[in-house]
Amino acid sequence: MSLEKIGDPREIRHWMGHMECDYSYTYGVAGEKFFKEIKENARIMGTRCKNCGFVYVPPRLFCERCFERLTEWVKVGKRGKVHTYTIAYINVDGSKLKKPIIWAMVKIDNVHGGFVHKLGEIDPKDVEIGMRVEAVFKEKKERVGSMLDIKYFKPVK
Amino acid sequence: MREAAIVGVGCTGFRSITPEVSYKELMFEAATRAYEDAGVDPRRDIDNFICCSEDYWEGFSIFDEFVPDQLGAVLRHLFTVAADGLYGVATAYMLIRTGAFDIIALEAHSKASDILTFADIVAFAMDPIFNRPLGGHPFYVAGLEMNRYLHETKATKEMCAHVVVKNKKNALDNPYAAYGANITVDDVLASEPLFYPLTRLDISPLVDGCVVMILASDNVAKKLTDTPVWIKGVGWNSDTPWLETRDWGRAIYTELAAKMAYKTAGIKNPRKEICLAEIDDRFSYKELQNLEALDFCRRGEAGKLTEEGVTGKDGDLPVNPSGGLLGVGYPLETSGLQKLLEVVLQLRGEAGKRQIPNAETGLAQVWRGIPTASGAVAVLSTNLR
Amino acid sequence: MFVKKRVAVVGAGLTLFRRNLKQTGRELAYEATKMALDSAGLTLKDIDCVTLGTAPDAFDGIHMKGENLLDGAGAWRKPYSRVYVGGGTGVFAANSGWWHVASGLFDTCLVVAEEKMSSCFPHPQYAFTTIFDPIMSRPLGMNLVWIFALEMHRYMHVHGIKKEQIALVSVKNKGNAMDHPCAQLPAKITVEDVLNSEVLVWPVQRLDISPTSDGAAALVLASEDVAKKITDDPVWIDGVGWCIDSTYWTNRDLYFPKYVECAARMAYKMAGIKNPPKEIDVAEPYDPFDYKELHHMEGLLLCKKGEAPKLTEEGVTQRDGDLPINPSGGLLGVGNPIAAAGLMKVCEIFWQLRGEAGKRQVPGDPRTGVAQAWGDLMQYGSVIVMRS
Amino acid sequence: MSVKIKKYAGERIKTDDLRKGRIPVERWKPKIRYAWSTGTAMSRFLKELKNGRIIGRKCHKCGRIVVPPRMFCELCFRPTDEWVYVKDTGIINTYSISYLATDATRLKEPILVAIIELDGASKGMGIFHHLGEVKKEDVKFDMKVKAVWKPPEERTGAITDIKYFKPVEV
Repeated sequence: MSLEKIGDPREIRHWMGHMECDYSYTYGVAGEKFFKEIKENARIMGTRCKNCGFVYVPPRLFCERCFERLTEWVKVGKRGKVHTYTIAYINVDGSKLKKPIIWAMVKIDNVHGGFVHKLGEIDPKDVEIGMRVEAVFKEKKERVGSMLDIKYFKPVK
Repeated sequence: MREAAIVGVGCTGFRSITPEVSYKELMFEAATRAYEDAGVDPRRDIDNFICCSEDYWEGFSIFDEFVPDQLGAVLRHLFTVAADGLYGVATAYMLIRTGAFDIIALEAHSKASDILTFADIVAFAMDPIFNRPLGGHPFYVAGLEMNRYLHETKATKEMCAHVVVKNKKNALDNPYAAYGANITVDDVLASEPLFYPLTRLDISPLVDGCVVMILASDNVAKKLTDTPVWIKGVGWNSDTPWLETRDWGRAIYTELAAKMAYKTAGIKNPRKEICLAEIDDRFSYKELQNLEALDFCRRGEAGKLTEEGVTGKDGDLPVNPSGGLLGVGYPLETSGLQKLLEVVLQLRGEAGKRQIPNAETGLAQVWRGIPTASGAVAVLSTNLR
Repeated sequence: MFVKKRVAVVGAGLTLFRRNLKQTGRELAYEATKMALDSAGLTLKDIDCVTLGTAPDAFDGIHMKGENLLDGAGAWRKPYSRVYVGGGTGVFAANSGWWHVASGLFDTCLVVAEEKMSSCFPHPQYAFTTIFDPIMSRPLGMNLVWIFALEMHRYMHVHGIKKEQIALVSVKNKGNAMDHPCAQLPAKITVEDVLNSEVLVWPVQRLDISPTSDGAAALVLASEDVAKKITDDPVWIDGVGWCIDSTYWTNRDLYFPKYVECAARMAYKMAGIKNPPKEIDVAEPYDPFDYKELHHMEGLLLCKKGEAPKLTEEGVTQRDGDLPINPSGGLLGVGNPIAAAGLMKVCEIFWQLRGEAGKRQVPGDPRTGVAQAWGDLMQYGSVIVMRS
Repeated sequence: MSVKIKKYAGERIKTDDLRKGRIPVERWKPKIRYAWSTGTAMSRFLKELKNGRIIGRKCHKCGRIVVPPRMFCELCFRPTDEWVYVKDTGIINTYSISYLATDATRLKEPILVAIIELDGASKGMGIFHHLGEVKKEDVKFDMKVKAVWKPPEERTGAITDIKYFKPVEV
């Protein structure tokens, strides 16, 4: 170990800095087509693996299990079930959220996957695992082709 | 096939902040202790050095650049495994088994107190297309996982709170631990809800600290020490990185990693054959979930065992006698080595007030944290055969 | 050093290297990995474990990006980890694959390298500023090219090397890349073109430098028993080496890469190579800058210190020369998606030793090849020796 | 690439298409900030810079005086023993002439940068810094240079407390 160390707290120093760059992520081969359908038609698409029988949502270029290249696109519905949920009370900086966010893993019907997204039009205390929900899209003119084109999922009436 | 043992350990202890030393000085301290403990000279004896780190925890790209000097590794063989320290153990184990390496030094540290925006960094690990744009504090992933786990296993928040109480109490006996406390289940349940069902006290707080370990091949280990701690098996595995297709209730990666480690170690009945376990408890429910994944009990049983005291210090299967991450603190990629260190000290009979009598075989397990579904397991023993 | 188990390369794959590719990082990794598996006639089921090499997270813009890429690398529910030694990562990833198999724990291993530098936008140069020490270097506005220029200048000064000699490397490699279907910057250029190109940081000019790129590469490794079942043509990994020098790069004499020498000696010892220039038939040293090829030839002990420029002038390092260097076209010609570029070199040696390199094929049935990468702050060497 | 492989992978997109937004992308700027503990060695080093002095550490075993200072000797693997002031003069080990700014934008007037081996430290102990008050044609290897300090009131305890190194008449 060092033969001397700082003993006087006034001698302690910190050097401030960051690792902040601008990033721009391409959507990829599967993502580009997926978001185009979301943007233009508010339609959720998946890709089907012939080997495993899964329809992946969000769609993939390849099956993570068998590595088959996925070329078959399937239109899937916007409804599903709350597989699990949580209620977040704090923001990323640790500050208290004015209104808690309800996060849910929504399993879309008849596919492998779904979305981790927010729930809306529901009180946190009414959320239950297993409840049926559906995607609420932004208006067409507001959609840009991103995950935010889905505003949230709301309970199916 | 060659065997490998841990023949030396060094640790700085864990604290919430270490402002008097740089990360280099912190590493130098742990390395000095480990080399002394093993009786090796790094400039002469060590065939390879392994550092476990991730760039954004450090604030540097290519953190590998900044590690050789304070470990005595200048112009020697060193590399970085971008993962938890337990992956480093697995790597060292493989290197020794090739026959080309006899003594290996392994390092992991946390200078978490250097980080000003921890949650933003975790958020930066989320998928940039499908998850990150939605924003939010990324610990919601743990909230989702906990809720599903409780739903599937019928475990309760109280059971999770028991984990917190036990681990923080254990930590009171660990001089390395930063977050020992004597609290009750009610205290945990009453603490601020953050990501329902997670409360503030269900979450392990960050700490600084460094661990260095020396591993050696069987012949060399026997020459270096009378108390080698043998690596009987290692395993590591990953479920999908996609939040959308992973198993939210089970720790599949722990199940598969354990299977691999048990196979090499020849363990058929972990509950009977393993004397103590140091298990990832970054969030309270993780200890229960991982206990089950490690096949210490059936699914849905871990909470009950915890309530009954089976996993307590004096129970049948002491879990996290060190205090775990809830009691010691969460030292980033050093988490696995914090756990392994406890196992080594226990098996050597050097665990002081925490000593578990006649501990011969121990297990350490770690998860790579949000948003991953990856983890590693190591089984250690005082007996080679 | 006695290694019991021999490890073979049985398949390799490579994507195009380009400034920007549409594929996400994991999609790129998938393309290379799938190609490598197909070339070996294997499926994912045949694979026991996966090791990944990728350079700074700050390029792809994902913290712990090894975790994000893992499905593309074929690591779903398999033992998987990531090694990381800066620019040395690509070749080192192959080394890590070696120990996975040589340990006897696994019979087959995928080695995957990926880089998507274009995510850091508008230019990865911003990410490079974060590789420097925040106290000693970053406040001085450190730029990556500066440090290369300092090293290149020192190398030129110590040996009295002229820029004309160094430019020959760029001419050769960009020319070699004309025969590489994945190459980003193949070109027929002259020494004058290099010398007349824009001065960026003297002595470094525009054509002395490799580009930034997106791309991925992959290998399939197998143990001896398994390899012999898969192919009649395994290429053996007979030596691996790596070494790191001090962080304090301004305290070292940069004219010679001691760390590469140390790594090479480790690999040569394992492979039983006593006279590298005689025993090695083809080499792929790391060439992110043209002088680096010369520097690394010397580090690899393929010639004496300061002698590499002369060999280059004499044509010895041409594809049909006595000691072909970077027949692929290297980073200068094929492109430089950091870790993928390093593994591309290992792929090239694999194809050369199998006689599959087509127009790039080095004549005379090469039997022994070496690939090398360099990394960190002029500090890291990783070396692999392969034999057919 | 192997001759056996006929189909190549990877779809190129043009930088210009990205710049002009013709390719859909997700953008992000992370907030990633640090306060690195400078520790025992560098805290003292920075404090001394504020005083207009450069300090190193000496290892009694190998006898080296190292700059920047560290509390360990990387060659002997032992603690360094004492603080030693070194001079703010030295010689140019290597240099370069940069027409690139930090962000890779082009400069009309180049920045001159060098590794300077400091007098009073062990041989080869250089630090990186800028050169000033010198024309690019006049910079030479082994040239003697001296630090030009900011005025005391402007110093903050940083490597930039030295403005640059300039040639000294011999």
